[in-house]
Amino acid sequence: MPAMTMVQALNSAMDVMLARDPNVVIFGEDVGFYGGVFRVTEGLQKKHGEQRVFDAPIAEGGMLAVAVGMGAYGLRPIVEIQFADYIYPATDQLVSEAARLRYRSGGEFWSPLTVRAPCGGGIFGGQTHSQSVEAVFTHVCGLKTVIPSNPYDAKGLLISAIEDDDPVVFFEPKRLYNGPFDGHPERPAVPWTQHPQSEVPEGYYNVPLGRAAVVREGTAATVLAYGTMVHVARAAAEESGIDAEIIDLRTLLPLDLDTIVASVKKTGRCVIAHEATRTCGFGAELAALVQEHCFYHLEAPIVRVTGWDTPYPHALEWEYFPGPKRVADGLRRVMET
Amino acid sequence: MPAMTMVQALNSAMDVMLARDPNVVIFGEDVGFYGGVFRVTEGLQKKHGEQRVFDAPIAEGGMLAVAVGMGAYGLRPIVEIQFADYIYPATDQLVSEAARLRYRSGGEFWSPLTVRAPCGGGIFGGQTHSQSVEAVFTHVCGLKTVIPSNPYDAKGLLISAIEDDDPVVFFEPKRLYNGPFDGHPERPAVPWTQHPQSEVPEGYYNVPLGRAAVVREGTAATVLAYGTMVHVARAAAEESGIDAEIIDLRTLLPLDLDTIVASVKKTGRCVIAHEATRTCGFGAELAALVQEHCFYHLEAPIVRVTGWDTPYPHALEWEYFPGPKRVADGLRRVMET
Amino acid sequence: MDRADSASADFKAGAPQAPLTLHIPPHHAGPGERPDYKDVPRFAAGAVARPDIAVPAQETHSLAYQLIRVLDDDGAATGEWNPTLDTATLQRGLRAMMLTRAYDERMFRQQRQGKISFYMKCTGEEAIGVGQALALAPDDMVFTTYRQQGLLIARGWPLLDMMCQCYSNSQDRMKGRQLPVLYSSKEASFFSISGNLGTQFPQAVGWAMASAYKGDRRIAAGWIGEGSTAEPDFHHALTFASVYRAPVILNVVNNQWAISSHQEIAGGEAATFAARAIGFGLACLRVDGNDLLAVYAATQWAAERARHNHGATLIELFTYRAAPHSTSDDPNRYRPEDEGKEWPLGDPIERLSRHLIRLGEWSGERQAQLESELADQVRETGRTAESYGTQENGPHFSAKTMFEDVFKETPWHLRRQRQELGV
Amino acid sequence: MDRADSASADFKAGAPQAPLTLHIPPHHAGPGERPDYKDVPRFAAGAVARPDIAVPAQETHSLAYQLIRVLDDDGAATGEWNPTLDTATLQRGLRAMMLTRAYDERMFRQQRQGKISFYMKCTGEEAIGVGQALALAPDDMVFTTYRQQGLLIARGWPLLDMMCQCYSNSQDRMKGRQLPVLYSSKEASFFSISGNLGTQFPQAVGWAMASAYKGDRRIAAGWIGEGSTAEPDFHHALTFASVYRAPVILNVVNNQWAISSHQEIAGGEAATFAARAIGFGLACLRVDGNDLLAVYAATQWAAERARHNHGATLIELFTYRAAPHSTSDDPNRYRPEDEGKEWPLGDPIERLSRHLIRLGEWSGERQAQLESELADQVRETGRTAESYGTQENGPHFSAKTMFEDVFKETPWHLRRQRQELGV
Ligand SMILES: Cc1ncc(C[n+]2csc(CCOP(=O)(O)OP(=O)(O)O)c2C)c(N)n1
Ligand SMILES: Cc1ncc(C[n+]2csc(CCOP(=O)(O)OP(=O)(O)O)c2C)c(N)n1
Ligand SMILES: [Mg+2]
Ligand SMILES: [Mg+2]
Repeated sequence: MPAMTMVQALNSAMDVMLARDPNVVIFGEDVGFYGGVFRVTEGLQKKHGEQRVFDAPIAEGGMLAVAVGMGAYGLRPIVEIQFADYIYPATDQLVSEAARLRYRSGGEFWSPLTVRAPCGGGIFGGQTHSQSVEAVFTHVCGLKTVIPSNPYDAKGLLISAIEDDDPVVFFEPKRLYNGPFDGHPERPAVPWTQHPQSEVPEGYYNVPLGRAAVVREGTAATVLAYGTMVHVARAAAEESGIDAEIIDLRTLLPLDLDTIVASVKKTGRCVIAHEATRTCGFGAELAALVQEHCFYHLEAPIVRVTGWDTPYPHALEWEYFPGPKRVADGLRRVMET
Repeated sequence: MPAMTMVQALNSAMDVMLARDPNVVIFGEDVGFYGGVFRVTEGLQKKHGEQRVFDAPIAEGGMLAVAVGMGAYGLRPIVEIQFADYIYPATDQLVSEAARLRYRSGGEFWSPLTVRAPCGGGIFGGQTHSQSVEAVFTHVCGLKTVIPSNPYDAKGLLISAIEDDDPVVFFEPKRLYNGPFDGHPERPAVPWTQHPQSEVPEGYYNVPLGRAAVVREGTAATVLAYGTMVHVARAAAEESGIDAEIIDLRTLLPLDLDTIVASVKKTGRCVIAHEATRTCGFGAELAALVQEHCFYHLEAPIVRVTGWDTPYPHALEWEYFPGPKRVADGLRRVMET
Repeated sequence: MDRADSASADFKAGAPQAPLTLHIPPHHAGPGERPDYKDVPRFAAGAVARPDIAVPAQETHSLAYQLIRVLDDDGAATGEWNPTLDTATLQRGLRAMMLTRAYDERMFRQQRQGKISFYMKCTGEEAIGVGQALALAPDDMVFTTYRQQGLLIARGWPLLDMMCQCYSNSQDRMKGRQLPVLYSSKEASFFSISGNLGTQFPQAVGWAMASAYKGDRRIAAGWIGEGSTAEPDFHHALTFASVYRAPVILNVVNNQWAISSHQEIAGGEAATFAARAIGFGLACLRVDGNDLLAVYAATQWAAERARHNHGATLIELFTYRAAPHSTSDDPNRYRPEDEGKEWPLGDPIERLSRHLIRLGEWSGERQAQLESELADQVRETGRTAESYGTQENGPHFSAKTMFEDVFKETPWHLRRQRQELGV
Repeated sequence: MDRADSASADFKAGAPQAPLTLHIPPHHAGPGERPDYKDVPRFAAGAVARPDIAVPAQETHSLAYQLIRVLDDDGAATGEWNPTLDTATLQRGLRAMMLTRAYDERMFRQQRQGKISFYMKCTGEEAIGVGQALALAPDDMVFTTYRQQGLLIARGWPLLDMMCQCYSNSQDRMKGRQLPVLYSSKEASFFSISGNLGTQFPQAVGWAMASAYKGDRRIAAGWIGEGSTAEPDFHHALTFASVYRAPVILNVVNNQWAISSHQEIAGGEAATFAARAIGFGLACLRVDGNDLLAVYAATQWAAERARHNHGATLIELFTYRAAPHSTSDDPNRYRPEDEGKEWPLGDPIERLSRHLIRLGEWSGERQAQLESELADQVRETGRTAESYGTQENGPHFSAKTMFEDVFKETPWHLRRQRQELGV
């Protein structure tokens, strides 16, 4: 099996689906001739043609609206939002239309579309190229939300998202596109090739939506993470020496609660880590669920290690980013009692 | 002091501020000549003139953009979004602009604007006239979020919101506009006149943002609620016979955590009630905070009584609405252990 | 170079004496005032030329400031736009318009009687939905607003089904989830109506792009009210239709009012809504929306243009909202009571009926007879519909259906919530 | 009436033989191909008439398909649009453009050297920011994109302050929060630049409405790239400017490219961007953006029009993005390498310099001398700026400032988070 970066794995997922299903089309800003500012659609227009992979006007809301109409016809559009920070103009079409269509039409119409958007910080992109906006969408009934943490999952989950008959918002941690990142910017960047999950089959396969993965077994405490924070959590476990069990949620909605509950009941302690701002972030929902379902097993308050409730500051990127030290501190805090 | 409905109290707040501050202007769909579909701006154009209270094109995003520009000039615009369900087209200007302006400009520019929008169900408005979208905005740093539950607070909080130099999203529970509502649609509607908090001074006063109110003292369990659910919670306490302490949050962000923590530490039990969909609703943040700050005082899992994670269904309105029975069940559940 | 320098000499010269002033469009004629029809374009029937369907869009742009009319005041059909429809089609059109009006009358009353929560009439605008239905193929996909019920009726969709939706009763295919009048019928190629204004407009463009991508022959059509053209969706529809030459008809129904705000507030003061097409290089037509023949002809022109891959047409349908905005509205608070009665472009049903009479294919008696016939039909159908329940005595779907169709398969958290509700 | 009926006879007759096809605008000339300048309008300098500033907007609409040019290829200024600026102003313009280019050169290199994270040049577009700064009053409020740094420079704003922003250093008034080039200067009446495309455009309209509401004399101006005109903000700006006759200038900078997509993808294939104004009854001008005199004249016309309460003007500034989109971009992946060099409208600095030489007010020597003078100035200023720190190795603002300015007063939850960070 070839080693792929996350960019290559995502590209391969779309390549495979374009070949398998004539109803799959891809559009977005700069995705056609150029292949996307992160190169995720590179070569797809050349291979599959302009009719299937094409540039769109700079209008995120327009793209989503058009995708809803295409979905009603029977296509499976994949829309790339150049940065998750720019998804807001598409909010109405996503929330009021794509997410509600099946329900309001009594099941007559639906939106089998996939919205891809790079998310998260770590590239000095400042507040408009670094946001993690998943919680805006996990609050919306009718949308599924996915965030992969490695190339193998990225391809398998994206294929599942494309094949899914409900709208899926698929966030891609841009800091992981070309290599894993454990939250130590001072260390030399490592390529995906050295990571086991960069082994990606060239052909079709999928990773089902709604299933988390235990990426590190442990007994001391449970860490709930997704995207970049999965790698940061690993580093935190190693560096703190605390035997944490790390769960990569992979799909935020529908959530794999059973895996979470089983782990927390085992460890009795829980740290939740995400890059998004804290208040009303997805960690709030996780904390609410964990205390509801594991109340009698919890030995310490659940700790949230998150981005601060401020915009993502440009120069103070690493003071904002919830790195291994902060996750380790969180682990220590839950171990205190 | 005259008795006012919530509509009259809100109208009075704007009337007072238009008279006090020449920088206050009001615009929105049908707010001018007509006085708003819920009559909240009735008479204000006639009294203060077309230059200060005027109709806007049907473009929520445009209204917000224009308000941000006006704010940069030095005005204090009040924008009415006809229904909270229609605020989504304004998301980008609210989140990316109004909320971020002070931060990104190093404090040079800010957005002293107030966005008013009727929220919540109970009027058979179906899924596009019934939503409670507060959690979309409480997740956004830089925005304040307010939801009153009675005429006195409505006027005092709206005046504080207008005077505030940060952008405030002000949600008005439409089911409370013309009378309190305890969640019993089968009972005859009661007017505000019979409610103590319908006593509203005609002139200027304010209710500070960021302070909750204990509307019912109790010892058995704490109920955290806001808007319509405050009245429903009262009914639930009476009907269940459970001596609940009911806290009306009034401002969701900044949140009055001290009042909440003091109460939960006293009662050891907590029920959170809101009309919005549950997953990632504001109740999730409340649960996360309460378990964090009251962990050693909690005697039972925190219970969330909320709208279901579905669109607000037209005919099944009362099966969707979290009425007194469901809140009472929630209270019984927290009392079980 | 210091800042002061940068003020240009010319600026100082050109400086005006008077300060800036903010223009707020004055409210249109209000209650008690005389109706003001100055915005109503005066064009004689037959006065406007009909370009070939294949002309460059630019050659249609002068039409943005004209008004295509076929029926004159005496009911004669004249000019290049006369579609010369056969009697059967004309009578079908008249019947569908009358049925639509009869249906609206009853359902409006049903709301007043508390049997449904809400209703919206299209009185005075029947020629739009009906005329366009006749000009489109039955399988052309339509993305309408809440005011084109005539289209569904003209497509022969059963009134019973529509009524059941309004009653949210046991036969409502939308399972009581939607506000009355927000119909959906995949079978009738009628897209689910949204309560959010404007969203359907660019969706129609997307559907049309998909149809073109597939080498299909079906086109799409979208409708939007003049007030809603201020929404982003309008801009997106025009942009994407222009860039990808989508086979779509983009209809702006200018019925003068957006609840209480007149078309000036939507930007109708400085330009017509048809003119919005000019800046995108799209074809445009402006039509007397109360003239079924003109509506038919314009729609047929745009449909043929789209089907021949010449791209999208923006049609402004100039009409008047004779009814209140909805059952929640009271127009007497913001416009003269007689504004509708005196509407210069008349009533679409009377005008078509006059035409048929003139052709010798119709009469006052037949008109009266058909009217009572349709009233009976609506009453009968209404009774049947009510027998399946009304919103008042509902709900008629079990609470468990509330949790269905949020997703294709109901995930665990919704199943748990259903259990929590005990259903 | 059953569904089959409703298919109209005419439809069947008019049915085309060929199926529908989807039009995807072909990519503009790509790498290795010959540059394609077919979209570049050919108008001689002085060829376009200048209407009075008070004319009805309609009388400007033909200008949407012309191109206002003042400087001819020999550097002569001709025609009604010639603003006949005095030498001092011309030289100030030339100097500001050259300073802008020198500044861009250095900062671009700084990014390559890793001292800043990101940079965006406006090479080839200097006449826009600079020419417009000269035509506006220094206190007219400007809402620019990231490509009008020339405007800030022409207003005499200190380069040092701009550099410190790019370095996110200890002297950055934005406290290191913003990506380089997203300047803000209330003192220079320069609104905080947003990273979100388009948002500033309707904000400019709102500011202008406020100024008019207050009976002020200051107008506003907004800028947007041609690619970003597809965003809702563009539609909102035109709608609100039209409805309320806001005293604002709405500038569309058509530099042909939006990162890798050519203007066709933004809807430039079927109509010009200036033409977007027509549908809203706004005045429009289309200008050679590489001709400082034309840019000045058009801006001055629009400013005077706005100041006299005649409302907004949409100006399309036709130019070419000679530089990569940003330091993250590689244009050689999507356009011919020599596309910029051969740009038919030339280089704005060369053209103005040629004009001054022709007037006998300038020379090659002085040009060369000024160039090195400015290079020195930029280098010196750069050294000073770097002495306050660079993005690469600080010093930056202390972490505690990260929690400030989210709100006017920092609420408890942010204070707690600051404590959690231990600062
Ligand atoms: C996004 C959005 N904003 C506001 C509303 C509230 N609303 C419903 S109908 C209406 C007026 C629409 O007027 P117009 O577009 O002219 O259509 P008409 O009712 O005249 O057919 C408004 C403001 C809504 N439904 N959706
Ligand atoms: C809302 C939004 N969508 C996408 C982007 C990413 N982006 C940054 S610049 C750019 C191209 C803009 O092109 P244009 O408007 O022509 O301006 P130019 O760069 O040519 O000056 C894009 C797509 C963004 N910043 N904001
Ligand atoms: Mg209307
Ligand atoms: Mg551009």
